[in-house]
Amino acid sequence: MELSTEKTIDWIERWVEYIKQNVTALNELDTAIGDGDHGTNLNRGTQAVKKALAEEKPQTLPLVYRTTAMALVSTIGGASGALFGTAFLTMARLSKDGETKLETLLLEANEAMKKRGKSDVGMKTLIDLWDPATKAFRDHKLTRSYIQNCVDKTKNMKASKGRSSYLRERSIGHIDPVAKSSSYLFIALLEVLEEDK
Amino acid sequence: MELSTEKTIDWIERWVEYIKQNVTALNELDTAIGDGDHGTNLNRGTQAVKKALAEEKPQTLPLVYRTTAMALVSTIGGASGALFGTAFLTMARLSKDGETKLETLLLEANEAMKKRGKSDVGMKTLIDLWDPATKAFRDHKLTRSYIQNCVDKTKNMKASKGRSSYLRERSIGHIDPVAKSSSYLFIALLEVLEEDK
Amino acid sequence: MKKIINNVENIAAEMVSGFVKTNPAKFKQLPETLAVARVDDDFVNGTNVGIVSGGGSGHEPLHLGYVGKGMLSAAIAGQVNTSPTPDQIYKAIKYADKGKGVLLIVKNYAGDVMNFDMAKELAEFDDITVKTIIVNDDISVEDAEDTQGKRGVAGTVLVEKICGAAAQNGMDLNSLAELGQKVIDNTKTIGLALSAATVPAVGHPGFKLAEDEMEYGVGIHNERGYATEKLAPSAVIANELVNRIMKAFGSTNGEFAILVNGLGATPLMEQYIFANDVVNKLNELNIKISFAKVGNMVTAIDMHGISLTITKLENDWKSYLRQDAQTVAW
Amino acid sequence: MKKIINNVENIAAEMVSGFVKTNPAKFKQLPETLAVARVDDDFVNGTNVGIVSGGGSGHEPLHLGYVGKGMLSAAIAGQVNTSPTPDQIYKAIKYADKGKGVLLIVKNYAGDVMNFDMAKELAEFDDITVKTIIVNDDISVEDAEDTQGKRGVAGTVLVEKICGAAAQNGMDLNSLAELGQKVIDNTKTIGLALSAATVPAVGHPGFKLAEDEMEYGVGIHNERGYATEKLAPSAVIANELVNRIMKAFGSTNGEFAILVNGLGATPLMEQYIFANDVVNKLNELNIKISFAKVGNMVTAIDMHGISLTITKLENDWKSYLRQDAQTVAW
Ligand SMILES: Nc1ncnc2c1ncn2[C@@H]1O[C@H](COP(=O)(O)OP(=O)(O)O)[C@@H](O)[C@H]1O
Ligand SMILES: Nc1ncnc2c1ncn2[C@@H]1O[C@H](COP(=O)(O)OP(=O)(O)O)[C@@H](O)[C@H]1O
Ligand SMILES: [Mg+2]
Ligand SMILES: [Mg+2]
Ligand SMILES: [Mg+2]
Ligand SMILES: [Mg+2]
Repeated sequence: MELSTEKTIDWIERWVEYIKQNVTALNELDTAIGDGDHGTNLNRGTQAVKKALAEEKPQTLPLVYRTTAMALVSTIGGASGALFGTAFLTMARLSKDGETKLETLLLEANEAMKKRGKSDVGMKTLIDLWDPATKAFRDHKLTRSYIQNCVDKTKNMKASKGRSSYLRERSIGHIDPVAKSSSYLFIALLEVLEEDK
Repeated sequence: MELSTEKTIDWIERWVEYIKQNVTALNELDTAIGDGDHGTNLNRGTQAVKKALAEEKPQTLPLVYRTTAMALVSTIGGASGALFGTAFLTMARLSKDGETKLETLLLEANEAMKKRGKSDVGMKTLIDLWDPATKAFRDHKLTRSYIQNCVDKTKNMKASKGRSSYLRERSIGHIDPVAKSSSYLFIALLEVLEEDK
Repeated sequence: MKKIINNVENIAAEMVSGFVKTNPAKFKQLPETLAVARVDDDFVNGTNVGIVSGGGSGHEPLHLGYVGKGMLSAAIAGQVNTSPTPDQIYKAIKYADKGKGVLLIVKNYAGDVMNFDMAKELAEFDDITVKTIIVNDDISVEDAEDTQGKRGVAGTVLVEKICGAAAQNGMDLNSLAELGQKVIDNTKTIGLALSAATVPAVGHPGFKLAEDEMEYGVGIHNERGYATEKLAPSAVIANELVNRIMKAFGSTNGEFAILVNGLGATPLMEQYIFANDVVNKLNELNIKISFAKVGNMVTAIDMHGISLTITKLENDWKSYLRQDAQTVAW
Repeated sequence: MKKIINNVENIAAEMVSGFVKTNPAKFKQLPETLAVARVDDDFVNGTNVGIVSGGGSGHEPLHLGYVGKGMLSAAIAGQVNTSPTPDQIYKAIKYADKGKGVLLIVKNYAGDVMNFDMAKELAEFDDITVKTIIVNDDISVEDAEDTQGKRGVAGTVLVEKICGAAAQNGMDLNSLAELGQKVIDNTKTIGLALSAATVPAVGHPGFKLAEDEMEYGVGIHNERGYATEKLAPSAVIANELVNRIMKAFGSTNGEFAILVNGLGATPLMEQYIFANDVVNKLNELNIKISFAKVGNMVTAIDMHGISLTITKLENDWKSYLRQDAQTVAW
């Protein structure tokens, strides 16, 4: 499926809003198994996205993705900045090269993040949300409960990437913060698509 | 009057013992208006004196004074080390030059400390004990109560030398720690002389 | 939380500004970045391989204090405990490049590794040759395949010094990257905390130790260590750290460099006492010390603690360490 | 009390030992003293006026960190917060003398002044020419006739640097003493504490400040200051210190050097933020800064706090400050 420039902006802005509403909760998830700043980091980044979209008023899909990517990448700095930045940069590059299918853009973004983080499913990272979620989306099976299920599954995983990996067994029992913050992106997408109907 | 080498050692060792018994009290006096180490400083010094006298076994008066002076001077390091060191060095030098009268030695020691500290009576220092005490000793009027009186008088003085001088008016109401520690030297002297009788 | 700051958001920016303003003849801040870069004639007219490092703020003097002749060409500061962003790293790479390429010295944290990686890609897009080495000297964490791997801590400064001196002497990029990797492989660090750091945005110490406790194996971001024990005399701590590090080396043959590093709130008095015990212990083990450094070199904000780094020296490393460096903090 | 030490009595001795053992090529410890002295060829074969300083321990890197080419010939450490003894000072003077005499740089405390004075007499007995200058830069205490006078604090290091450079360049003893005195007269410092130091022998902080309090005008031995106030932003503190010091100078004409000094437990992060505010304030007042230094230069054990020193520069002082010095800590 294709998403218009306007709808894409709507989608991203809804995500921005979700992050803003959940800063403290995301920080708390990161406190349990990281350094406690994921909410702050991502809110700094997404607020910069909101500002950049308002100021630059990108008129094409590649430009919307690029503006989003650059704002994230240039204001976050943490692990999540590089990862979300890579995702949106990939979507910018592919859409500029003519790819218009959102499914493909998302699947490729997921692959690019795996490469960036040298990570894969089962490592208790955002990949554990993105990988199943993008595939479900491709297969028209993405639902809120499916998303929630992916987030919840990270709880019983043992982290093997990032700060939480030092905790070894003790990382088990906590949800991964970027899986959670990523879930809002897919929930926001569902919302935008539902309104369309 | 003259004091034998043996008696002089006895005198100094009694002082050493007084300091050891009063370390904490002297530290407390110095805590009120200084940096709280006078007892520790002087005990380090006088214990070194005891050790040096035992090891070097000085056989003449100048050597006894010199041994005492060097031990004090080389182990204390604070204001009191320089002052007591100067006193005993002066007594060593004069007795080596043939002066045998204890009155003269003590009076000259007092003058040498005034020079060393650029200090005089009324500045709330050991001079407020030494100056009247040495003069009273010369005049055969030195008594325990006279000594105590000199010490007590420092209480209402405003300090104008050393750390306590920064306190200005707030230094009033506390006894000067070196006046107190000096008082034991003169009390020990009275004891030695009394035994002689 | 008691700190001499204005507000938590501006810490990194004001710190970098204060650094550059007090050293205007030697450094400048690259436009729209928190990157500090050399402006001395040697650099401006030079043609050596550039060396760029950086990372989250809170470890000062790392990295800005090591910018200068004989060490780094430029250093980028991130927010406190947060990697700098790729655009800023990219600008520093671009500034540092004199046509011979640029070496990136990165501490092994996911954020740093990925952000430097993105910057590298941006620079390569401009046909700048870039090589990256990842410092992971903290042997208090296992080097397991299924973790992020060992952390980069105080040993970073020795890597920066050795590579910086070699670059100054004209070494090419490939050789520099190889040299740096070898130094990393030969460098081992363990930290010790008496009390945790207070991250400004958090406002209280990252963990609590009782009045009579210390913790072996802490990281420089309040990462917990491998053992909490009763506070011990300096000599006992020195024994533990020396033994554990030398056990990791396996052999005591050869020459070694040591770095006794204060973690931010540790007086030099304690650092020198500890250094005395470390040297005594190494002498006892007949281990040859050819270079020693003591001081607050790689800190953890206001952590009260210390780390010991030992590097097994090869080839010219000793002379690279001893070579003059024109930086604020080496 | 949490400290990395072995026992309280041995602090100064083990610290000096650690310092010398980690710098064996540059320094030695004079026999039976806590004096650190240069052993480099330049010194051994040199014929310059010697410069000797020293004082109680607890202010590291002062003075031992400033021994080396271009600064001190030797430095003597006393017990914590206690002047060194005359016999040790005498030995350092004797070692430092190359036939051209020795300058003693002494901080204005009764114990230091008197013990250095006794050492001077011992040295003069050996026909060594000795001159003494007394540093008293702390303007937070009045310079009244009926007190010990102002204390010697962080400005000491600027006096040591300027005199050290001039001696290195061959200046004679009389001129050096005059130069040093002029620098002292032109140097003003005020300190600020967020928390007091813990003197090891005492075991707890010297005074208590509430979680939201700071104190202006503290000394480097826990001497109380002139005002306890609510903790303020760095820029407010910078304003207070700059204004008070510049008021004491009277005029803003000429060129100035600044030293932002950490008191022991203050992270560099805070020092650079504060330096940024100081420079901003001085710029606002159109005051020309020709030299700036930031770091833990003259500490008060583990005091959390900062001091600001400003020196009005005359003649060649700027170049003396900028001249290379081969020390551990400058
Ligand atoms: N190599 C990696 N691949 C994928 N995700 C990673 C990787 N390293 C870290 N992460 C994720 O990043 C999250 C932390 O993000 P954030 O808190 O914003 O950054 P930082 O760890 O730098 O503070 C972790 O929860 C972890 O899932
Ligand atoms: N210039 C001086 N002349 C005479 N006595 C002095 C002088 N300066 C200091 N003192 C005395 O020295 C005493 C402090 O001795 P002590 O505590 O041993 O040394 P410090 O002050 O170095 O810690 C003070 O109580 C004061 O009376
Ligand atoms: Mg985090
Ligand atoms: Mg005292
Ligand atoms: Mg982080
Ligand atoms: Mg004292």
